Amino acid sequence: MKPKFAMYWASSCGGCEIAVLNTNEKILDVDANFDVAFWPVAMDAKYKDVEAMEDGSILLTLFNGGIRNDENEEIAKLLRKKSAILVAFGSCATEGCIPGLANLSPAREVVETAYHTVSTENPDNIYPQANYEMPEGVIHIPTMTSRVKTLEEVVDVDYYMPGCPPESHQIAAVLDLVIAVVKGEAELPPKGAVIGVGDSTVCDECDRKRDVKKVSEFTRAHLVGALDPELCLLEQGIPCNGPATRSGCNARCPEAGAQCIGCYGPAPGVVDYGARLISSFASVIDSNDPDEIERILDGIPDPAGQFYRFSLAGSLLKSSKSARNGKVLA
Amino acid sequence: MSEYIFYPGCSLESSAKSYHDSLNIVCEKVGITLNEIDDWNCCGATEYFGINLTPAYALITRNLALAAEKANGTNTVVAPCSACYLNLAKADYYMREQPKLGTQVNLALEAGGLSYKPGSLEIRHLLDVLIYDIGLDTIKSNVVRPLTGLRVAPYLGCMVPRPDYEKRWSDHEHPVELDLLLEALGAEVIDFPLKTHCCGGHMPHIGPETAYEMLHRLLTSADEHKADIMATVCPMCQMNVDAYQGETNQYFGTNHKMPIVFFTQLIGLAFGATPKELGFGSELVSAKKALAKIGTAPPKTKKTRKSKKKAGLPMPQPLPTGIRINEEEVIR
Amino acid sequence: MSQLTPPVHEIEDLTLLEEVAARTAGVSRLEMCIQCGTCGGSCPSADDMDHTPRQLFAMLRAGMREESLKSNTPWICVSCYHCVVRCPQNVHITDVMYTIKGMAVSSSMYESGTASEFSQTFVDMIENYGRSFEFGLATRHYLKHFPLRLPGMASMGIGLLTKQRMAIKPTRIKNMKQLTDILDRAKELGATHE
Amino acid sequence: MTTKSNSHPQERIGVYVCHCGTNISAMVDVEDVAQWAADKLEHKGVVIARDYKFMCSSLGQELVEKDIHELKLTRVVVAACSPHLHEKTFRTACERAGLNPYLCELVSIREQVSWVHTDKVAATAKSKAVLSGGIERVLWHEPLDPMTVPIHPATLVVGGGIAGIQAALEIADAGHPVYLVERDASIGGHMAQFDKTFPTLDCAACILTPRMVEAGMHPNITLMTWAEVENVDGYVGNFDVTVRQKARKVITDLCTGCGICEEKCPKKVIDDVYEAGLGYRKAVYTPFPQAVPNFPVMDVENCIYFDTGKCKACEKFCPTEAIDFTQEDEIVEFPVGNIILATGYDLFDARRVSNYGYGHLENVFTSMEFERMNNASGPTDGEIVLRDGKTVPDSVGIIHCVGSRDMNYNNYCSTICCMQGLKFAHLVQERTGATVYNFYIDMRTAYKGYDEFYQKVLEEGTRFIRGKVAEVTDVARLPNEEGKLIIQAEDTLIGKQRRIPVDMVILSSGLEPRHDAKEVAKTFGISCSADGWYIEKHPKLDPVATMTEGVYIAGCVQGPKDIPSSVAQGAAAAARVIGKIQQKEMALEPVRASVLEDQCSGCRICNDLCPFNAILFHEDTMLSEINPALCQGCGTCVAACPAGAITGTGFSNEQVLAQIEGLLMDMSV
Amino acid sequence: MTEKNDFEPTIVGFTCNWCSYRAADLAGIARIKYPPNVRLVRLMCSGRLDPTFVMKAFAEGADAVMITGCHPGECHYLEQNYKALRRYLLLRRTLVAMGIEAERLHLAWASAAEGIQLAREITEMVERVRTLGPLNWHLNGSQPEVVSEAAIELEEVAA
Repeated sequence: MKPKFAMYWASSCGGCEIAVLNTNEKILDVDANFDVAFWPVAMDAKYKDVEAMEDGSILLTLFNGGIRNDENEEIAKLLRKKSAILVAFGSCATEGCIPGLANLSPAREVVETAYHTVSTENPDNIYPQANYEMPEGVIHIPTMTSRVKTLEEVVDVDYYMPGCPPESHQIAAVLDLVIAVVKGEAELPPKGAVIGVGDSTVCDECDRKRDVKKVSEFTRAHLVGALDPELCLLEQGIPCNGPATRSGCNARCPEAGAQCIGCYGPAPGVVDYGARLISSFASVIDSNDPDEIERILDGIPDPAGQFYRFSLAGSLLKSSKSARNGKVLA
Repeated sequence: MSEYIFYPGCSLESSAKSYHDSLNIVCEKVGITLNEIDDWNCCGATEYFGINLTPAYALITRNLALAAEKANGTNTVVAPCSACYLNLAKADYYMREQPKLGTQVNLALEAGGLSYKPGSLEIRHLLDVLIYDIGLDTIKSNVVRPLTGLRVAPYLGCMVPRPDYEKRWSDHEHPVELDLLLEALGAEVIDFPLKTHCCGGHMPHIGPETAYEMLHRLLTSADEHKADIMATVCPMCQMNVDAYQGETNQYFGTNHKMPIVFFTQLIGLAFGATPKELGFGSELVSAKKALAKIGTAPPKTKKTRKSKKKAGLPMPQPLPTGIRINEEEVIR
Repeated sequence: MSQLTPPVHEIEDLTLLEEVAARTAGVSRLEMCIQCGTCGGSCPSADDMDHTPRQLFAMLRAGMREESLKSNTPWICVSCYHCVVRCPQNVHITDVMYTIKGMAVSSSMYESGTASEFSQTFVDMIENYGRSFEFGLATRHYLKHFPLRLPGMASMGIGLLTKQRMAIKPTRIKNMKQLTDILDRAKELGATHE
Repeated sequence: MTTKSNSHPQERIGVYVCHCGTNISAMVDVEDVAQWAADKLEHKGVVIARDYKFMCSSLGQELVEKDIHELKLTRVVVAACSPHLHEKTFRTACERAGLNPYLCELVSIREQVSWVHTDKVAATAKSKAVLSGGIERVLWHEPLDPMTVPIHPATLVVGGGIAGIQAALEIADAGHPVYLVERDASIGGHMAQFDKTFPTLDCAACILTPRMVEAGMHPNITLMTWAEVENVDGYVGNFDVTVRQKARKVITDLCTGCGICEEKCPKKVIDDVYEAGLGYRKAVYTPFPQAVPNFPVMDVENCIYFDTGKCKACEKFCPTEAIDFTQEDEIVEFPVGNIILATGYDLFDARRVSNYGYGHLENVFTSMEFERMNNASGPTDGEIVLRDGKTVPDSVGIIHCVGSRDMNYNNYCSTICCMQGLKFAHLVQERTGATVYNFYIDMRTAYKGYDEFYQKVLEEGTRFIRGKVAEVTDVARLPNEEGKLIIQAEDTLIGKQRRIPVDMVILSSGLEPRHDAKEVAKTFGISCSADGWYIEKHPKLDPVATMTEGVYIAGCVQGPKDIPSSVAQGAAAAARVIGKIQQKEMALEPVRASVLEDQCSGCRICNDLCPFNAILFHEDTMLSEINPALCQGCGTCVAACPAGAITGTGFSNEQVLAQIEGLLMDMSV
Repeated sequence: MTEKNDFEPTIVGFTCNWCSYRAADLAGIARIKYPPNVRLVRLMCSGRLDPTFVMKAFAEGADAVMITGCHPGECHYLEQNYKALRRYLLLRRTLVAMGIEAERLHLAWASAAEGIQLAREITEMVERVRTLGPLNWHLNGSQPEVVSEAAIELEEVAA
């Protein structure tokens, strides 16, 4: 009998699922070696079926998406109970990713934005109701948590696999590994390991020429006439997050002339991804004059977005002050 | 064609009309457009501060507020009168140095529906603009009637070179800008040691004797240096030296006949304008005799004590003026 | 620890020196005076002052309110700023002089009225017209203070008039109301601040 | 994510809270703090927490050592005074007990708690917080071994003024090699320009020349004049020095110093250096008769041959064919163990005070001009005369504090100008009998024999006017002012403005840091104050050392001072260096940064951040590496590395983050 | 308001081993008094200041953070305090973008001789933060709190 495989999609865009399918024929190996127990995107399944399973009976669960509502959290806990190996799969699950940027505003504002802005057609001001009386009975819909949380904030996680989405070749490699383990041909990495990545940063995989760094202006690629195709983007004033971002993606973006935006998260051992970038970018500013420095920094109009685009929910501060209202709730 | 916001100041409307007329002619020649602040008010001269601080600064700043409103393209205010120049500059500077003053003044301006953000305008004197924006080359190129043979005493008075909050001038005691300008006109510029000393300010009205003493010092020194005429950048200096020369002579039993005119009148003359349109003749001590000397003597290279090299011990080289006009150091 | 208690800002609690500092535009730096005499040495009208600026500052420090406000020194000051640019301690001397004038006027300490009244007349003109009005100023001021000088000055006056260098009629700015409102508000604020 | 795993094995921590007599216990409930640590921080590994009257006493230290032995402590935290006082004490105690000294942490509850707070409850709470911070931190400490470096016996002394000469002689006499590098053609510095020295009025040349000659001939001193230090690499004990030996155009091995070349040279030039612009020299010249070495140098800018291709008079007449127009600069490299900077000062440029008229009014002179004029070997053969070269002045005004104690120029007091002004007053009186006026703000005549000198000058009838001079002018107001220089000042003692007509004005100008002080400081890796004076390690207790190990300062480079103090500092710096040399090797704090190779992506962000050039980049491996000997341990690169690939011993991320956690520990729990 | 004024802020101060830490010692030796709200961390140089430390301090419940170093041009390591300055300016922008008042992060220069100045800086900082009120990052948002319409209404009332 084949070991069970599960994949779940919480607060995320679904790109991770596509990335898994992008492994092409490798997906057949999954089918060949696993019995897919639970994968809402791929096949119909009910939570109660999972609840019915024996604890730890699912060998491998790839959990993608962050925790934005009580349903996400409930299923996360359920799958934790039922899985032997729980992988935080993709940027959302590991560090909150783009949905995590919602942590810059209070949950209420998020709801407002969704249900009450010019772009919303909602004449009768209908808001989602936690419970709704229907002739068939009361309907419950998931309620939002105050902020987006990473998977590890709500359950114990075995492995982390960053990326938005994880590169298919990395997924393939991980699947191979697990299969090999199943066949008893390989060892699992130590618990808590980050898998499907390199052990350095994007620069390691980037072929661009680089010199000592002195930045006298931060700008945006589309504002620069012609970028030097050979030279390090940061040295050309493009705030490229490559230096601080975990390697493993083959430096796709910088190689293609677009700055790295950091979807692979921080390098090993790093406590706060954004802090690393703040420190390194500031360090190479080519001025000692406060006003001049401020002028140069104006080239980074949205620091929170620049440094925490993917990692806000997983950062030390996790959210903006307004998102926690500075209030202590019992 | 360079545009500036223009604050003429009260005296240019009356006692210093010749300054106004002549500077218009000169500015047109060198391609300066002056947009007068409309409905500007008096700057309070040196009098208002002594009566009541906050209104004094509010009074000045109303002009800056109006100027800032109409500032399109340029943010430079040009003031030809040195008292006005200083007061505008001072208000702008102190409102920055002492934010408390800034808030108070703006609270006052509110009452008139105005406001001014200190530092948003650049306040400069006409001489500064002519030297550093237009440049000596342009001035020279417009000279059609060199003032050769005319010995001029350059006289700036106090409030242009001092206190010089923005460090715009080459020196507080012996600035060279006016000298260079007048030389460019072909005039023979004397090294006037009292060029930034006081003309008596408001003293003629308060303690005349004090004023006479100061005027006496100026006139004596100018005479000693055989100046034909004094050229000034300040209406008050012009008024005091001109109008109270008679009384000074009476008081000391001297017989100074030193005409004093505005530097723009001399520029205009060199540019070929007629004495009449430049307002010559409005001075009380007539400049006729002086003007008659123009062209009489060939241009002399200016004699200063510096270049006076006798046998004996070598003199130290004077410091470079530190003034830079289109990127090159002008030594004098 | 005194140096740790933040400075008090209510004027009435302050000593004379601090009051002067508080009423001076910009930062007076009076407390920095080292009594070197550069100001007194530079002053073109020092001979007519009953105290040199340096002495005046010493008096302010000593809290000699009456003596310093009665002094003619600030009124003799011609605002030439020689002392200001030469002062090794960068004391804003000229502006302190204005402050003392102001305090003398508001406390009506300074007796010899000539100077203060000249300023007052000048200010009246401005408050009426928004512009200075030399003719009115001259006539009013001289009739009151130097009637004897008038004949001597007649020729000069006539000269100025004939050469159209003095208007007999004042010019008034258009938006006089705006200016008045501003000045009135400023006076209220000034009052609270003094 | 990958977070700091609390993976250090259970450590055994000893906590010691000091009463410091009552210095701490008066404001902090030390028993409570110790008790609290024992109870609340047991889970962190605290096995013993004691409070003791004087931890730094031998008994206190033994207490620690005993516990280390008996309780098998693996970490020690002492809550007492500032680590700058007793860190070493307790580290040594640990070492004696066989525990690596760097496993001990000191937290300050005296300077930063008991002495500065007034509420005992709050102070006690804060003490607990900082203690808990220290405990969290010490868990992440690692055993470290101080690195020792050998000390090269040679010393570089930069600057051949009196301070440099003194330092060089002291070290050379102790038997160690010295390189004495001087930018000018001769050693001697400013002192060689003076005539008399205050307060004893002995002749500068008479006391200086012998020392110059001694330095020139000393077997242990390599004298390099007309030379400049271009670059310094390395670190204490092992500096590599690069010196540019400027081309003299004179072959020193052949030159006998006979002076014929100078005599025959047709080109006369104003000597702005030695003669302070008051006299002339030739295009090939020895700066002054007693110059050491006595070889001339050629001033290429002014040499007729270099200008027109003709002349060569010097070459023609040189009896030993020592002139070499083709001579080029030479680069000389050598290793030294220590460096003494004695590069001195520049004289304040009095022309900047335009109201004193120097450079404008003929008969205004600077102090250095007067020194030369007054010097028997000077341009006037010691005659005190006006600029015309003949008239002897009847009255002389001496102005103190020129360019000093003035926010428009220099804020500081140049310390020597008062005595200089008094010296001038005396000399003028003695040699011309002229009436002398001294204008001063405050008369500063501290130090031995100085005020006595003031008394002497008072006796001689010099007129003292207390007031900073406002201006010097030649614009006369009264007949008696005609043709004179008028010094205008307030006589602050009578409160009146005075105008004093004199024939001659002498400006007692202040001292300034060398115009290139900041660049030089960079070359030697030391720091200067905002004005440009070099900063000593401690203003009182370590006045000649700098923050950079192995680099010392002496003389005016550290701040304006007179000859006695300069000499004293020269000797003091030498003593420090000799001490170092005799240690043969020295230990360096093992606070260093290092790169984790597999984590370094070679992004090169750190490369330009190190002022000590300790970070090098390997193009081949695309990795950055840190030279531990050059690294001073500031940790800037550690903080900057975007990949977290640089670690710093002693101040690692883990240590600091843990300390922060500890500091903010919730006390209520 | 009143509730704000009796609030005792907790401030973490990062000091340079060569200047500001010695200044703190000096303040002690001179027995200059200042409030006990600041807890100092000793670094070798303000250049060692890693923004992570600041984030950590806030996350762990500090109400404000103070960074101190040698005066510009006087750094013991020549110029590293300029790097601290650059980081401080960018860090402050980022924190502000995350809704933390700029006043909660303060950079002050203090030489080893400036005990009085440092003490004054600390006193003024404590006062500023007192009026800002608590930050309590360590308390909020850590435990899941449900935002229902009820909660929304509550907030609206509060707002």
